[in-house]
Amino acid sequence: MTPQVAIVLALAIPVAGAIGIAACHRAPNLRESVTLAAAAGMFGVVLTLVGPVLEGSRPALFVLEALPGIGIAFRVEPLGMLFALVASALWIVNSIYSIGYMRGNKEQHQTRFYVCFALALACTLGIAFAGNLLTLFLFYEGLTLVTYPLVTHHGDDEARRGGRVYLGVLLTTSIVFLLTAIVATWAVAGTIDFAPGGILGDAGLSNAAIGGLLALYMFGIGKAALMPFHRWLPAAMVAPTPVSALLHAVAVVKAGVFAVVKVIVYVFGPELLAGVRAADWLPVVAGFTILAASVVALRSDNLKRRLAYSTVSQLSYVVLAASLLVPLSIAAAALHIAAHAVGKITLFFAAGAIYTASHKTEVSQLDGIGRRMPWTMAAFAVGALSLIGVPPAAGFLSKWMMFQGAALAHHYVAIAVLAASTLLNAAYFLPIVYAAFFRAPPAGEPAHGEAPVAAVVALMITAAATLALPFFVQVPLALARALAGIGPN
Amino acid sequence: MRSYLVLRVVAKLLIPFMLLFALYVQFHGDFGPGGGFQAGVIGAAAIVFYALIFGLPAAKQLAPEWIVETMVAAGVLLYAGVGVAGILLGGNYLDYFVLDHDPVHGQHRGIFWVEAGVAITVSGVMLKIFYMFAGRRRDADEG
Amino acid sequence: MIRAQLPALLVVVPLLAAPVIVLARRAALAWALALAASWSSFAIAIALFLQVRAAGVVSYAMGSWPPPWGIEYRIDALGAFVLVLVAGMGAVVAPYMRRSAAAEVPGERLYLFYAMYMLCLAGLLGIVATGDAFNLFVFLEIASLSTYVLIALGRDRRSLLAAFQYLIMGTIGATFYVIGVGLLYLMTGTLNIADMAARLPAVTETRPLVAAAAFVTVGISLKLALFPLHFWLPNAYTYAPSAVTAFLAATATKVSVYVLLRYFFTIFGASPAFAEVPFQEALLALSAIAIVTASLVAVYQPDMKRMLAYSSVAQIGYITLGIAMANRAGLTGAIVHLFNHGITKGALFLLLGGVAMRAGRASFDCLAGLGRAMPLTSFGIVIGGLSLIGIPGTAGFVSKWYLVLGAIERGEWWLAVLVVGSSLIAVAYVWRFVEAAYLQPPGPASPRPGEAPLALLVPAWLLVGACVWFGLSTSFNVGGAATAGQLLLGAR
Amino acid sequence: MSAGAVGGHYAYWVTVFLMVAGLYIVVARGNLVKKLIGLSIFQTSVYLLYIGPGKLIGGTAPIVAEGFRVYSNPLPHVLILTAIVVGVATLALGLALVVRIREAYGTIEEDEILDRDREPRGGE
Repeated sequence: MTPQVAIVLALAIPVAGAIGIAACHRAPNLRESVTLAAAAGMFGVVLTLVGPVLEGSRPALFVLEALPGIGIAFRVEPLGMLFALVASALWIVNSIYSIGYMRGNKEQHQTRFYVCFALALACTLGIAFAGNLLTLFLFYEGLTLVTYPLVTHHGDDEARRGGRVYLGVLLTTSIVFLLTAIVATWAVAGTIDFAPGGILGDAGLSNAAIGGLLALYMFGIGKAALMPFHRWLPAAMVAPTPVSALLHAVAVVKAGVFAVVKVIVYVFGPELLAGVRAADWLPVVAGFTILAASVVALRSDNLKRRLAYSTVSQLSYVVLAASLLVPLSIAAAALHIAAHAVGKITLFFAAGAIYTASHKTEVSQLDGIGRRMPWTMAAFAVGALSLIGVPPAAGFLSKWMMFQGAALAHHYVAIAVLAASTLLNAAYFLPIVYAAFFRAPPAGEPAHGEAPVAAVVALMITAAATLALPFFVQVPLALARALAGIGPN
Repeated sequence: MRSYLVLRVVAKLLIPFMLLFALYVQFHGDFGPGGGFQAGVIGAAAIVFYALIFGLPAAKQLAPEWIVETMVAAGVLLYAGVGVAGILLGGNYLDYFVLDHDPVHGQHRGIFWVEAGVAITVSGVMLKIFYMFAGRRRDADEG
Repeated sequence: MIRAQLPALLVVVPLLAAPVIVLARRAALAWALALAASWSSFAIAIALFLQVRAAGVVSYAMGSWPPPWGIEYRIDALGAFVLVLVAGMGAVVAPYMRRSAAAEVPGERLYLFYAMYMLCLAGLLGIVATGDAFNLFVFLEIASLSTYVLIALGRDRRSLLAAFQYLIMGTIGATFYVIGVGLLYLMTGTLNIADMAARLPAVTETRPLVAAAAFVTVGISLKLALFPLHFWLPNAYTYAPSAVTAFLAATATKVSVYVLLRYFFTIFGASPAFAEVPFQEALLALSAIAIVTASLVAVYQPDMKRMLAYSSVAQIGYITLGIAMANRAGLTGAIVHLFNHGITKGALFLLLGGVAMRAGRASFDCLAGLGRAMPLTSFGIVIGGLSLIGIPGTAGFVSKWYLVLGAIERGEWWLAVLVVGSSLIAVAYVWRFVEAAYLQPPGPASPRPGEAPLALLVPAWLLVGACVWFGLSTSFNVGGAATAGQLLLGAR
Repeated sequence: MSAGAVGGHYAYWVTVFLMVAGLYIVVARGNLVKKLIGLSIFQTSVYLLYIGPGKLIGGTAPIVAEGFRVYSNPLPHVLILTAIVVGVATLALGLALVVRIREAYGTIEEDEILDRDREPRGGE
C-alpha cells in the first residue's frame, strides 16, 4: 500500500464509516460495530504511514486545483503524523467510551452523534495531512461545522445558546482573521504551500507586517483558545461528555494548536520570527492565558468547567513552547500535544463516568467518591498527575523539555510562568483527588456503583496509556525532533 | 348609446373608410409615413368605434375573442417566420436580401410581410386590451 | 451552417416559443414547449461559450447589415460566461416550474405564465448577446415587462402592488438608460457599442458624455438594485411565485451587472473624459453601505424569502464592490461572484419553493422543525447558506477569496475587513434558519412530514451540487471570469 | 447662458421640463393612475430628446427624392417608434395592474393599499 493510497484511505474510511453508520440506523449494535471498525481501520492505515515519515520521506498527494495556482493537496510531515496518530488512536477509545456513556444515559439521536463523530475525525485527518493553507482552512471550517450538531446535541435552549457562542467565536475568528491572513500570505508570498523553514522568508516584509500577520494567524486560529477568543470552550460544556472528550483531547483543540505550530514552523519559519523579533508578544499572550485560565479553573466549582479552563491553559503551554522558537521547545510543543491529549481525555472520561453513575457535576459533591468508584478516581488521579507534570506520567517529559527550551532561549519570564502554572495545576487538581479518597462520603447519600463497563474499560486504557507513554516515547519523540530539525535525519 | 340614430348612421358610413384608410397606411408605408404599427392601430380603432356604437357583444361577434388572441400570436410568428426564412435561404436572421433573386425586390417582399405581421399583432393587441378592460367593467357591474 | 447562426438562434428560439405557447393554450403542452426552448437555448449557450473560447469574439450581423450601421450581436468572453449562467438557470428552472407554478399560479393563466417566462428568458439572453446600445434597451424592456407580469401572476394579492412598484421603478431605470444612450448617440453618432467605444476618445465636448454616463449608471443601478435604489426588490422577490423568484434572483440582476460592466469598462473605460469623475469611489461607498445595511436588515426579517431577498441586495453589493476595486483580482472576484451567487441564490429559492408548496408560505414559523419534516430540503438550504457565508468548499468562498485578495492588493485593509466582517452577518441570518429547522420542535404552522415532490427536489439539488462543485474545482467559473476580467481591463 | 443659447436650446429646455415634471408626478402622487400618467410624461420627454436634434433646419423627410439633398436623420424616428411601443406596453400593463389592484383592494391610493395590507385580512 503506497503512502498516497494510505492518505486517501485515512480520509475515506471515516467518511465511509459515517455513511455506514447512517445506513444501519435501525440496528444499534451493528452501528456501533461500524464505528469501531472504522476507527480501527483508520488507526491501522495511519500506522502504515509512520514508517516512511520517520525515514524522512514526505508522502504527498495532489487532489484537485481549487483555485488557479492553489490546489487541494496533502503532504504528511512529522507534526501532522504525530497529530494523526493521536487523533486516530483516541478515536477508538472514545468510541468505546461513547457506547458506554450514550447507552448508560439513554441519549436520543445517537446515529446523528456517531455520524458527526466520524465526519469530525475525517476533517481532523484532513487538517493533519493538509499540504497547504487552503486545504487546512477547508477542513478547519469543516471541523467547526461538523462538531456544531455534536455541541448542540441535546437541542434544548441551553444547547442552542452554547452552540451560538461556540459557532460565533470560531467562525468569527476563522473568517475575519484566518481567511484574511491566508489571502494576505498568498498576495505577499505568491504561494501558501507549507515548506520547512517558512515561505515568508524572501517576501521582504517589515517587522510590523510580519508581527501583524502573525497576530492575524494566532487570533485567527480560534481553536487554539488564546484569550480573548477562548469563550467557546467553556460554552461547549453543554455537550455530552464524549463530545467534550472529542473537543478537548482528540480533535478540535488539538487541531487549533497543531495549526498554530504548523503556521509558526512551516509558514513563518522560526529563524525569520526570531531574527526580526516580531513574535515577542506571543509568549506574553500565551503566558497570560495560562495563568488567567488556571486561576479561573481554580475558582470554578463545576467539574467540567474546571477541566475546560484547564484545557485553555494547557493549550497555551503548547503555544508558549512554540513561540520560544528554539528547536527543543518546538519539539516540546509537539510532544505536549500528545501528552495533554492522553491526560485530558482520561480526566473527561472520569468526569463523564462520575456523571453517569452518580449524576454529580460539582467538585464539592465529590467527597468520598473514591470509595464507591475506585477505578474511575484512580484513573482521574493518574490523569491529573500527568497534567501537573509528575515524573512517571507523560506530561513530565514535555514539560521538562519546555523548561530546558526556555532556559536555552534565556526566556526567564517563560520559566517563571511554567513554574507558577505547574503549582496552579496542582492547586486545582489535587484537592479533587484528596477529597475523593481521604474524605468520608456525606451520610445520607444513595449508594451507587461504578460507571458502565465500557466506560471504565476506556478509562483504564487511557490511564494506562498516560503511564505507558514515557516508556514507548521513541515514536512521538522521534517525530517531534524530526519536526524541529534536531532529530537523526 | 345604442339608440342614437344619427350616431349609428354616421358610424355605418365612417367605419368602412377607416378600415380602407388603415389598409392604405399599411401599403403606403414604403413611400410615405405609414407601416404596420399605424395601420394596426387604425384598424383596431375602427372596430373599437364599432363596439362603442353597437355595443361590446356585437363587436365580439364581429371579432371574437379567440380570433383576436390568435392574431396577437400569429403576427409575431409571421414576423419571426420572415426572419427564419432569411436563415433557411442562406442569409442571417431577418435578412431580406436573400428572399428573392433580386436583392431590392427581396427587400420589398421582406418588409411587406414583416409589416403585415406587425399590423396583425398590433391590431390584435389593441383589441385584446379593449376587450379586457371593457369586458371587465361590464362583468363587474353585472356580477 | 447552423454554427454561424447560433447568436441569433439563442434569442429567437425562446422568442418564437412565446407566441407558439400562446397558440397552444393548454398548460401541459405549453410547459413542454417552454422546456424544449429553454434547454435548446442552454445548449446553444454552451456551444457559443466554446466558440468564444476558441475564437475570442463571435460577431453576428443581424439581417446581414454590416456592424456600424446594422444591429450587431457581439459575444466576447464576458458575454459568453454570463450567457451560460442565464441559459443554465433557465434550463434548470424550467422542469421545476411544472409542479411549482401549477401550485402557485391560477390554472387558466398557466400558459400565459410560460409565455411570459419565455419572453423573459429571450429578453435576458438578448441583453447579453446584443452589441447595440438601443437594441439592449429593447431587450431590457422585453425582459422587464415579462418580469412584471410573472410577478403579478402570484396568488397572493400583495404581488400586484409589488409588480406595480417594480414596474414604476424599472421603467424609470430603463428610461434613464435610454436617455443616456440618446446622449451618447448624439455625441458619437453611433449606437454600436464597440464603435461607440472607438469614437469616444475623439469627442472633445465631454460634458454630455459625463451626463450620459451618469444617466446610464443610475438607470442600470436601478435595474441592478444597487443599495439606495433597491426598494422594489424585497417585495418583488417575496410575493412572486417561487420559480420566478429563483429565476430572477439568479439572472435578472446579474444581467444588469453585465450591462454595468460593459459600459464601465468597454465604453467609458477607453476615454480619458471619465478619469476625474469619481464613479469608482461612489460605487465603492454605495457597495460598502449596501453590504452592511442590507445584511443587517436581512437578519430581522420574519419571512425567509424576504430575508434572502435582502441578502441578494447585500450580495449584489459584493459584486459592485469588486467592480469598484477595478484591479484584476477584484474584477475577477466580481464576475465570479456574479456566477456563484446566481447558482447559490437560485438553489436557495428553489428549495424554499418546495417548502412554500408544502407549508403555504416560507415564513420562519413554518420552518420550525423543518429538519425532521423535510430533511433533504433543509440540508440543501444549509449548504446554500454556507455558500452565502463563503465557507471553503462552496462557491461563495471562491468569490470571497478574490474580493479579499483584490482589497489587499489595493492596500485598503478596511475593505478586506468589510468583506470578511459582513460574512459574519451572513452567518447570523443563515443560522436563524439552522436553529429554526434543527433546534426547534415543529410548530402549528410547520408542514406535515413529507419531502417536496421530486420534480422540485432534483433541480434544486442540481444547483446545490453545482454550489459545491464550483467551490472545489473552479476551472470553469474562475477561468471564465479571469479571461473576462482581463479582457475588460485590457480595454482600459 | 446667452439669449441665443437659451433660444437655440429650446428643445432641450422642454425636454428637461417634461422629464422633471414626469418624475415629480411619479414621486409626489399617491394615486396609482396618476403615477402612470407621470411615467408617460417622463417617457415622452425622451422622445423629444431624440427627435429634436435629429431635425436638420431645411432637411426634408428622409425619403430619397430628386431635387432634395438635405434630409433630417431617420434613425431617431425609428428608435422613438420603438420607444413609443414600449411606452404603450408599459402603460397598458400598468393600467391592467391598477384594475386588478382596485378589484383586490377596493382602492388605488397607495397608502390606503398599504394600510389594508397591514391589518391581517388573511388574504394568503
